[in-house]
Amino acid sequence: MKVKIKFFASYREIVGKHEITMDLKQGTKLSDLIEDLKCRYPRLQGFTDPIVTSVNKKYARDDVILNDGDEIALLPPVSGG
Amino acid sequence: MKVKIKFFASYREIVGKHEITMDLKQGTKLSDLIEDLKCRYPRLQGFTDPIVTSVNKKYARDDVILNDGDEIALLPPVSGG
Amino acid sequence: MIIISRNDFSVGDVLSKIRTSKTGAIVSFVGVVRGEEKGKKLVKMEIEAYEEMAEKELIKLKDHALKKFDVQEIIIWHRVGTLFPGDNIVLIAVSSAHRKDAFAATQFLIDELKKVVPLWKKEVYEDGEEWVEEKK
Amino acid sequence: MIIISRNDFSVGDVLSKIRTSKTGAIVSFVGVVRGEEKGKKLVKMEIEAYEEMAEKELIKLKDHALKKFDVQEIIIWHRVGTLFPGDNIVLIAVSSAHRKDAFAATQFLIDELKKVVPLWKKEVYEDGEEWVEEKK
Repeated sequence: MKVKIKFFASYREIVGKHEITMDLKQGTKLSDLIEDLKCRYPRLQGFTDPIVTSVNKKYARDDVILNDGDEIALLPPVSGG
Repeated sequence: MKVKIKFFASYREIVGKHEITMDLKQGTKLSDLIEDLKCRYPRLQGFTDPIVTSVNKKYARDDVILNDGDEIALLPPVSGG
Repeated sequence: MIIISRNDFSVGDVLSKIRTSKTGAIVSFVGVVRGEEKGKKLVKMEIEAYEEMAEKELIKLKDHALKKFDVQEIIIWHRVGTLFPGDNIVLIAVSSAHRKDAFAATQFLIDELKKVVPLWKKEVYEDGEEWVEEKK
Repeated sequence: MIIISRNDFSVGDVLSKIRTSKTGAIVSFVGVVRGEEKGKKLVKMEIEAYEEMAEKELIKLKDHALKKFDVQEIIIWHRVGTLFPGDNIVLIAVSSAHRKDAFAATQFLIDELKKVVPLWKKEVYEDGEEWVEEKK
Protein backbone atom coordinates (compact mmCIF):
# COMPACT_ATOMS: atom_id res chain seq x y z
CA MET A 1 0.00 0.00 0.00
CA LYS A 2 1.10 3.57 -0.66
CA VAL A 3 1.16 6.46 1.79
CA LYS A 4 2.10 10.10 1.40
CA ILE A 5 4.42 11.66 3.97
CA LYS A 6 4.66 15.41 4.43
CA PHE A 7 7.45 17.27 6.20
CA PHE A 8 7.15 20.77 7.60
CA ALA A 9 9.47 23.54 8.76
CA SER A 10 12.72 22.17 10.23
CA TYR A 11 11.83 18.59 9.22
CA ARG A 12 11.25 19.72 5.64
CA GLU A 13 14.69 21.31 5.64
CA ILE A 14 16.31 18.14 7.04
CA VAL A 15 14.63 15.88 4.51
CA GLY A 16 15.05 18.40 1.70
CA LYS A 17 11.54 17.66 0.42
CA HIS A 18 8.06 18.78 1.27
CA GLU A 19 6.53 15.40 0.49
CA ILE A 20 7.49 11.80 -0.33
CA THR A 21 5.51 8.68 -1.19
CA MET A 22 6.34 5.29 0.35
CA ASP A 23 5.28 1.71 -0.22
CA LEU A 24 4.42 0.00 3.06
CA LYS A 25 3.41 -3.52 4.06
CA GLN A 26 -0.18 -3.97 5.16
CA GLY A 27 -0.43 -3.58 8.91
CA THR A 28 2.45 -1.14 9.27
CA LYS A 29 2.15 0.93 12.45
CA LEU A 30 2.83 4.66 12.48
CA SER A 31 5.69 4.01 14.95
CA ASP A 32 7.34 1.60 12.46
CA LEU A 33 7.20 4.22 9.75
CA ILE A 34 8.70 6.87 12.04
CA GLU A 35 11.60 4.53 12.94
CA ASP A 36 12.18 3.88 9.26
CA LEU A 37 12.23 7.62 8.51
CA LYS A 38 14.68 8.24 11.35
CA CYS A 39 17.03 5.68 9.73
CA ARG A 40 16.75 7.29 6.31
CA TYR A 41 17.13 10.82 7.70
CA PRO A 42 19.27 10.48 10.82
CA ARG A 43 19.03 14.20 11.57
CA LEU A 44 15.36 13.69 12.43
CA GLN A 45 16.57 11.79 15.46
CA GLY A 46 17.09 13.53 18.77
CA PHE A 47 15.26 16.59 17.55
CA THR A 48 12.14 16.25 19.58
CA ASP A 49 11.31 12.89 20.97
CA PRO A 50 8.77 11.57 20.27
CA ILE A 51 8.14 13.19 16.92
CA VAL A 52 4.60 14.59 16.73
CA THR A 53 2.66 13.31 13.75
CA SER A 54 -0.70 13.54 12.09
CA VAL A 55 -2.58 11.04 9.96
CA ASN A 56 -5.10 12.49 7.51
CA LYS A 57 -4.80 15.91 9.13
CA LYS A 58 -5.48 14.81 12.68
CA TYR A 59 -2.95 14.40 15.48
CA ALA A 60 -2.21 10.67 15.69
CA ARG A 61 -0.99 8.17 18.26
CA ASP A 62 2.14 6.14 17.48
CA ASP A 63 0.34 2.81 17.68
CA VAL A 64 -2.21 3.57 14.96
CA ILE A 65 -2.14 1.16 12.00
CA LEU A 66 -1.74 2.85 8.63
CA ASN A 67 -3.98 2.38 5.62
CA ASP A 68 -3.52 2.71 1.90
CA GLY A 69 -3.73 6.35 0.80
CA ASP A 70 -3.05 7.81 4.26
CA GLU A 71 -1.47 11.24 4.46
CA ILE A 72 1.05 11.28 7.27
CA ALA A 73 2.79 14.49 8.39
CA LEU A 74 5.79 15.03 10.64
CA LEU A 75 5.19 18.14 12.72
CA PRO A 76 7.99 19.99 14.50
CA PRO A 77 6.98 21.88 17.67
CA VAL A 78 4.43 24.43 16.46
CA SER A 79 5.06 28.16 16.87
CA GLY A 80 2.20 30.09 15.32
CA GLY A 81 0.60 33.22 16.69
CA MET B 1 -16.02 83.77 49.37
CA LYS B 2 -17.58 82.34 46.25
CA VAL B 3 -17.48 78.74 45.03
CA LYS B 4 -18.88 77.04 41.96
CA ILE B 5 -20.79 73.79 42.38
CA LYS B 6 -21.35 71.39 39.49
CA PHE B 7 -23.91 68.60 39.38
CA PHE B 8 -23.74 65.62 37.07
CA ALA B 9 -26.07 62.92 35.77
CA SER B 10 -28.79 62.02 38.32
CA TYR B 11 -27.71 64.86 40.65
CA ARG B 12 -27.99 67.34 37.80
CA GLU B 13 -31.52 66.11 37.15
CA ILE B 14 -32.47 66.41 40.84
CA VAL B 15 -31.08 69.92 41.14
CA GLY B 16 -32.33 70.92 37.70
CA LYS B 17 -29.11 72.82 37.01
CA HIS B 18 -25.68 71.90 35.79
CA GLU B 19 -23.97 74.53 37.94
CA ILE B 20 -24.67 76.99 40.74
CA THR B 21 -22.57 79.57 42.56
CA MET B 22 -22.69 79.95 46.35
CA ASP B 23 -21.39 82.44 48.86
CA LEU B 24 -19.68 80.68 51.78
CA LYS B 25 -18.11 81.80 55.03
CA GLN B 26 -14.33 81.56 55.25
CA GLY B 27 -13.39 78.18 56.73
CA THR B 28 -16.40 76.28 55.42
CA LYS B 29 -15.67 72.56 55.18
CA LEU B 30 -16.75 70.49 52.21
CA SER B 31 -18.96 68.41 54.55
CA ASP B 32 -20.79 71.59 55.68
CA LEU B 33 -21.50 72.51 52.07
CA ILE B 34 -22.79 69.02 51.30
CA GLU B 35 -25.16 69.15 54.30
CA ASP B 36 -26.39 72.53 53.13
CA LEU B 37 -27.02 71.20 49.62
CA LYS B 38 -28.91 68.21 51.01
CA CYS B 39 -31.23 70.64 52.81
CA ARG B 40 -31.82 72.69 49.70
CA TYR B 41 -32.30 69.63 47.50
CA PRO B 42 -33.71 66.92 49.76
CA ARG B 43 -33.75 64.35 46.98
CA LEU B 44 -29.95 64.34 47.07
CA GLN B 45 -30.28 62.63 50.44
CA GLY B 46 -30.29 58.87 50.73
CA PHE B 47 -29.08 58.52 47.19
CA THR B 48 -25.60 57.34 47.87
CA ASP B 49 -24.16 58.06 51.21
CA PRO B 50 -21.68 59.63 51.48
CA ILE B 51 -21.94 61.65 48.28
CA VAL B 52 -18.70 61.48 46.31
CA THR B 53 -17.27 64.89 45.51
CA SER B 54 -14.37 66.54 43.82
CA VAL B 55 -12.69 69.86 44.48
CA ASN B 56 -10.92 71.45 41.55
CA LYS B 57 -11.26 68.27 39.51
CA LYS B 58 -9.75 65.93 42.09
CA TYR B 59 -11.60 63.50 44.33
CA ALA B 60 -11.86 65.21 47.73
CA ARG B 61 -12.28 64.20 51.36
CA ASP B 62 -15.23 65.57 53.31
CA ASP B 63 -13.07 67.38 55.85
CA VAL B 64 -11.23 69.55 53.35
CA ILE B 65 -11.62 73.32 53.92
CA LEU B 66 -12.87 75.20 50.89
CA ASN B 67 -11.25 78.26 49.36
CA ASP B 68 -12.49 81.15 47.31
CA GLY B 69 -12.90 80.20 43.68
CA ASP B 70 -13.03 76.45 44.29
CA GLU B 71 -14.91 74.28 41.81
CA ILE B 72 -16.81 71.59 43.68
CA ALA B 73 -18.61 68.76 41.88
CA LEU B 74 -21.15 66.24 43.15
CA LEU B 75 -20.49 62.92 41.43
CA PRO B 76 -23.05 60.11 41.32
CA PRO B 77 -21.65 56.56 41.10
CA VAL B 78 -19.69 56.52 37.83
CA SER B 79 -20.64 54.14 35.02
CA GLY B 80 -18.40 54.79 32.04
CA GLY B 81 -16.90 52.18 29.76
CA MET C 1 -3.35 59.37 23.82
CA ILE C 2 -6.50 60.18 25.77
CA ILE C 3 -9.61 61.33 23.92
CA ILE C 4 -13.09 62.19 25.18
CA SER C 5 -15.23 63.04 22.19
CA ARG C 6 -18.64 62.88 20.53
CA ASN C 7 -16.85 61.43 17.50
CA ASP C 8 -16.50 57.76 16.76
CA PHE C 9 -13.08 56.11 16.44
CA SER C 10 -11.58 53.91 13.77
CA VAL C 11 -10.03 50.93 15.52
CA GLY C 12 -7.66 50.35 12.59
CA ASP C 13 -6.33 53.93 12.71
CA VAL C 14 -5.88 53.84 16.47
CA LEU C 15 -4.06 50.50 16.45
CA SER C 16 -1.64 51.77 13.80
CA LYS C 17 -0.66 54.61 16.16
CA ILE C 18 0.51 52.42 19.04
CA ARG C 19 2.94 50.21 17.15
CA THR C 20 6.58 50.65 18.06
CA SER C 21 9.59 48.85 16.57
CA LYS C 22 9.49 46.49 19.56
CA THR C 23 5.77 45.75 19.51
CA GLY C 24 4.85 42.07 19.42
CA ALA C 25 1.28 42.24 20.72
CA ILE C 26 -1.63 44.67 20.55
CA VAL C 27 -4.72 44.05 22.64
CA SER C 28 -7.84 46.14 22.28
CA PHE C 29 -11.17 46.36 24.02
CA VAL C 30 -14.22 48.00 22.45
CA GLY C 31 -17.32 48.65 24.55
CA VAL C 32 -20.51 48.68 22.48
CA VAL C 33 -24.09 49.86 23.21
CA ARG C 34 -26.16 46.70 23.66
CA GLY C 35 -29.54 46.72 21.94
CA GLU C 36 -31.09 45.06 24.95
CA GLU C 37 -30.70 45.41 28.72
CA LYS C 38 -32.45 43.13 31.20
CA GLY C 39 -34.74 41.94 28.42
CA LYS C 40 -35.84 45.47 27.46
CA LYS C 41 -35.16 47.04 24.08
CA LEU C 42 -32.87 50.03 24.34
CA VAL C 43 -33.81 53.13 22.36
CA LYS C 44 -30.62 55.09 22.99
CA MET C 45 -27.91 55.84 25.49
CA GLU C 46 -26.83 59.26 26.79
CA ILE C 47 -23.27 59.58 28.02
CA GLU C 48 -22.31 62.50 30.22
CA ALA C 49 -18.82 63.39 31.38
CA TYR C 50 -17.17 65.80 33.76
CA GLU C 51 -14.80 66.25 30.90
CA GLU C 52 -11.85 68.11 32.42
CA MET C 53 -11.78 65.80 35.43
CA ALA C 54 -12.38 62.66 33.35
CA GLU C 55 -9.42 63.59 31.20
CA LYS C 56 -7.22 64.05 34.27
CA GLU C 57 -8.36 60.72 35.71
CA LEU C 58 -7.74 58.92 32.41
CA ILE C 59 -4.23 60.36 32.20
CA LYS C 60 -3.56 59.18 35.78
CA LEU C 61 -4.89 55.73 34.90
CA LYS C 62 -2.72 55.53 31.82
CA ASP C 63 0.39 56.59 33.75
CA HIS C 64 -0.44 54.06 36.45
CA ALA C 65 -0.74 51.26 33.86
CA LEU C 66 2.52 52.28 32.17
CA LYS C 67 4.27 51.88 35.54
CA LYS C 68 2.46 48.73 36.64
CA PHE C 69 2.78 46.73 33.38
CA ASP C 70 5.54 46.18 30.86
CA VAL C 71 3.68 47.88 28.02
CA GLN C 72 4.64 50.38 25.34
CA GLU C 73 1.74 52.62 24.30
CA ILE C 74 -1.81 53.11 25.52
CA ILE C 75 -4.78 54.78 23.84
CA ILE C 76 -8.12 55.39 25.53
CA TRP C 77 -10.98 56.92 23.54
CA HIS C 78 -14.32 57.45 25.29
CA ARG C 79 -17.36 58.82 23.54
CA VAL C 80 -19.96 61.16 25.04
CA GLY C 81 -23.38 62.32 23.85
CA THR C 82 -26.23 60.33 22.33
CA LEU C 83 -25.42 56.81 21.16
CA PHE C 84 -27.58 54.09 19.65
CA PRO C 85 -27.53 50.28 19.84
CA GLY C 86 -24.46 48.93 18.08
CA ASP C 87 -22.50 52.19 18.50
CA ASN C 88 -19.01 52.19 19.98
CA ILE C 89 -18.69 53.60 23.50
CA VAL C 90 -15.03 53.19 24.38
CA LEU C 91 -11.80 51.90 22.92
CA ILE C 92 -8.79 50.86 24.97
CA ALA C 93 -5.73 49.67 23.06
CA VAL C 94 -2.36 48.63 24.46
CA SER C 95 0.87 47.57 22.74
CA SER C 96 3.60 45.48 24.34
CA ALA C 97 6.46 43.16 23.47
CA HIS C 98 4.68 40.13 24.95
CA ARG C 99 0.97 39.44 24.99
CA LYS C 100 0.43 38.77 28.70
CA ASP C 101 1.34 42.37 29.58
CA ALA C 102 -1.02 43.92 27.02
CA PHE C 103 -3.90 41.67 28.11
CA ALA C 104 -3.36 42.46 31.80
CA ALA C 105 -3.06 46.21 31.19
CA THR C 106 -6.16 46.39 28.97
CA GLN C 107 -8.26 44.58 31.58
CA PHE C 108 -6.87 46.74 34.37
CA LEU C 109 -7.66 49.92 32.41
CA ILE C 110 -11.29 49.07 31.66
CA ASP C 111 -11.91 47.80 35.21
CA GLU C 112 -10.45 50.98 36.74
CA LEU C 113 -12.10 53.28 34.21
CA LYS C 114 -15.47 51.92 35.32
CA LYS C 115 -14.62 52.67 38.96
CA VAL C 116 -12.99 56.08 38.98
CA VAL C 117 -13.52 58.12 35.82
CA PRO C 118 -16.41 60.63 36.08
CA LEU C 119 -18.53 59.37 33.20
CA TRP C 120 -22.21 58.41 33.39
CA LYS C 121 -24.44 56.41 31.11
CA LYS C 122 -28.20 56.76 30.96
CA GLU C 123 -30.21 54.03 29.26
CA VAL C 124 -33.35 55.24 27.52
CA TYR C 125 -36.13 52.69 26.91
CA GLU C 126 -39.49 53.14 25.25
CA ASP C 127 -41.14 53.25 28.67
CA GLY C 128 -38.60 55.09 30.78
CA GLU C 129 -34.96 55.79 31.46
CA GLU C 130 -32.35 54.89 34.02
CA TRP C 131 -28.85 55.97 35.03
CA VAL C 132 -26.58 52.93 34.95
CA GLU C 133 -24.97 51.85 38.20
CA GLU C 134 -21.95 49.58 38.00
CA LYS C 135 -22.19 46.52 40.18
CA LYS C 136 -19.55 46.85 42.87
CA MET D 1 -14.60 32.90 10.41
CA ILE D 2 -11.25 31.17 10.06
CA ILE D 3 -8.74 32.50 7.55
CA ILE D 4 -5.20 31.39 6.74
CA SER D 5 -3.82 33.71 4.10
CA ARG D 6 -0.83 35.57 2.73
CA ASN D 7 -3.01 38.69 2.80
CA ASP D 8 -3.08 41.21 5.60
CA PHE D 9 -6.26 41.93 7.53
CA SER D 10 -8.00 45.18 8.35
CA VAL D 11 -8.83 45.10 12.07
CA GLY D 12 -11.64 47.59 11.56
CA ASP D 13 -13.32 45.47 8.88
CA VAL D 14 -12.99 42.30 10.91
CA LEU D 15 -14.39 43.85 14.09
CA SER D 16 -17.41 45.15 12.19
CA LYS D 17 -18.22 41.56 11.17
CA ILE D 18 -18.53 40.13 14.69
CA ARG D 19 -21.02 42.62 16.12
CA THR D 20 -24.45 41.19 16.92
CA SER D 21 -27.46 43.05 18.31
CA LYS D 22 -26.48 41.77 21.78
CA THR D 23 -22.78 42.63 21.62
CA GLY D 24 -21.49 44.75 24.49
CA ALA D 25 -17.77 43.96 24.26
CA ILE D 26 -15.26 43.17 21.55
CA VAL D 27 -11.76 42.07 22.48
CA SER D 28 -9.03 41.64 19.91
CA PHE D 29 -5.47 40.42 19.91
CA VAL D 30 -3.01 41.24 17.12
CA GLY D 31 0.36 39.49 16.99
CA VAL D 32 3.04 41.59 15.30
CA VAL D 33 6.53 40.76 13.94
CA ARG D 34 8.99 42.27 16.42
CA GLY D 35 11.93 44.07 14.86
CA GLU D 36 14.25 42.60 17.44
CA GLU D 37 14.57 39.19 19.10
CA LYS D 38 17.06 38.48 21.88
CA GLY D 39 18.84 41.72 21.04
CA LYS D 40 19.32 40.79 17.37
CA LYS D 41 17.81 42.76 14.51
CA LEU D 42 15.28 40.70 12.59
CA VAL D 43 15.42 40.87 8.77
CA LYS D 44 12.22 38.95 8.08
CA MET D 45 10.00 36.13 9.22
CA GLU D 46 8.82 33.13 7.21
CA ILE D 47 5.57 31.52 8.28
CA GLU D 48 4.75 28.03 7.12
CA ALA D 49 1.48 26.18 7.64
CA TYR D 50 0.09 22.72 7.12
CA GLU D 51 -2.86 24.63 5.79
CA GLU D 52 -5.63 22.04 5.58
CA MET D 53 -4.83 20.70 9.04
CA ALA D 54 -4.31 24.17 10.54
CA GLU D 55 -7.74 25.17 9.30
CA LYS D 56 -9.31 22.08 10.88
CA GLU D 57 -7.51 22.74 14.17
CA LEU D 58 -8.57 26.39 14.17
CA ILE D 59 -12.20 25.42 13.57
CA LYS D 60 -11.97 22.93 16.47
CA LEU D 61 -10.47 25.63 18.68
CA LYS D 62 -13.17 28.10 17.75
CA ASP D 63 -15.92 25.56 18.46
CA HIS D 64 -14.28 24.70 21.77
CA ALA D 65 -14.18 28.37 22.77
CA LEU D 66 -17.82 28.90 21.74
CA LYS D 67 -18.79 26.07 24.12
CA LYS D 68 -16.43 27.00 26.94
CA PHE D 69 -17.18 30.75 27.07
CA ASP D 70 -20.32 32.86 26.84
CA VAL D 71 -19.27 34.58 23.61
CA GLN D 72 -21.04 35.41 20.37
CA GLU D 73 -18.67 35.45 17.39
CA ILE D 74 -15.03 34.57 16.85
CA ILE D 75 -12.69 35.44 14.01
CA ILE D 76 -9.17 34.08 13.66
CA TRP D 77 -6.97 35.27 10.79
CA HIS D 78 -3.43 33.90 10.55
CA ARG D 79 -0.99 35.01 7.89
CA VAL D 80 1.58 32.82 6.14
CA GLY D 81 4.52 33.61 3.88
CA THR D 82 7.21 36.25 4.24
CA LEU D 83 6.60 39.00 6.77
CA PHE D 84 8.72 41.95 7.89
CA PRO D 85 9.13 43.78 11.21
CA GLY D 86 5.93 45.60 12.08
CA ASP D 87 3.75 43.32 9.94
CA ASN D 88 0.67 41.68 11.39
CA ILE D 89 0.90 37.93 12.00
CA VAL D 90 -2.42 36.99 13.55
CA LEU D 91 -5.71 38.53 14.57
CA ILE D 92 -8.11 37.01 17.07
CA ALA D 93 -11.33 38.89 17.74
CA VAL D 94 -14.21 37.88 19.99
CA SER D 95 -17.57 39.52 20.69
CA SER D 96 -19.67 38.94 23.80
CA ALA D 97 -22.37 40.56 25.89
CA HIS D 98 -20.00 41.12 28.84
CA ARG D 99 -16.31 41.85 28.69
CA LYS D 100 -14.94 39.13 30.97
CA ASP D 101 -16.06 36.41 28.57
CA ALA D 102 -14.46 38.02 25.51
CA PHE D 103 -11.17 38.61 27.38
CA ALA D 104 -11.06 35.02 28.65
CA ALA D 105 -11.89 33.55 25.25
CA THR D 106 -9.34 35.67 23.38
CA GLN D 107 -6.57 34.66 25.78
CA PHE D 108 -7.60 31.01 25.61
CA LEU D 109 -7.59 31.09 21.80
CA ILE D 110 -4.13 32.58 21.40
CA ASP D 111 -2.66 30.33 24.12
CA GLU D 112 -4.12 27.20 22.49
CA LEU D 113 -3.30 28.32 18.96
CA LYS D 114 0.36 28.49 19.96
CA LYS D 115 0.20 24.93 21.30
CA VAL D 116 -1.79 22.94 18.78
CA VAL D 117 -2.15 24.61 15.37
CA PRO D 118 0.42 23.40 12.79
CA LEU D 119 2.05 26.73 12.00
CA TRP D 120 5.76 27.48 12.16
CA LYS D 121 7.72 30.71 12.26
CA LYS D 122 11.29 31.07 11.11
CA GLU D 123 13.22 34.16 12.17
CA VAL D 124 15.79 35.36 9.66
CA TYR D 125 18.66 37.51 10.96
CA GLU D 126 21.53 39.08 9.07
CA ASP D 127 23.81 36.32 10.34
CA GLY D 128 21.54 33.30 10.33
CA GLU D 129 18.08 31.93 10.82
CA GLU D 130 16.16 29.95 13.37
CA TRP D 131 12.82 28.12 13.69
CA VAL D 132 10.98 29.52 16.67
CA GLU D 133 10.17 27.17 19.54
CA GLU D 134 7.47 28.20 21.96
CA LYS D 135 8.53 28.01 25.57
CA LYS D 136 6.46 25.28 27.20
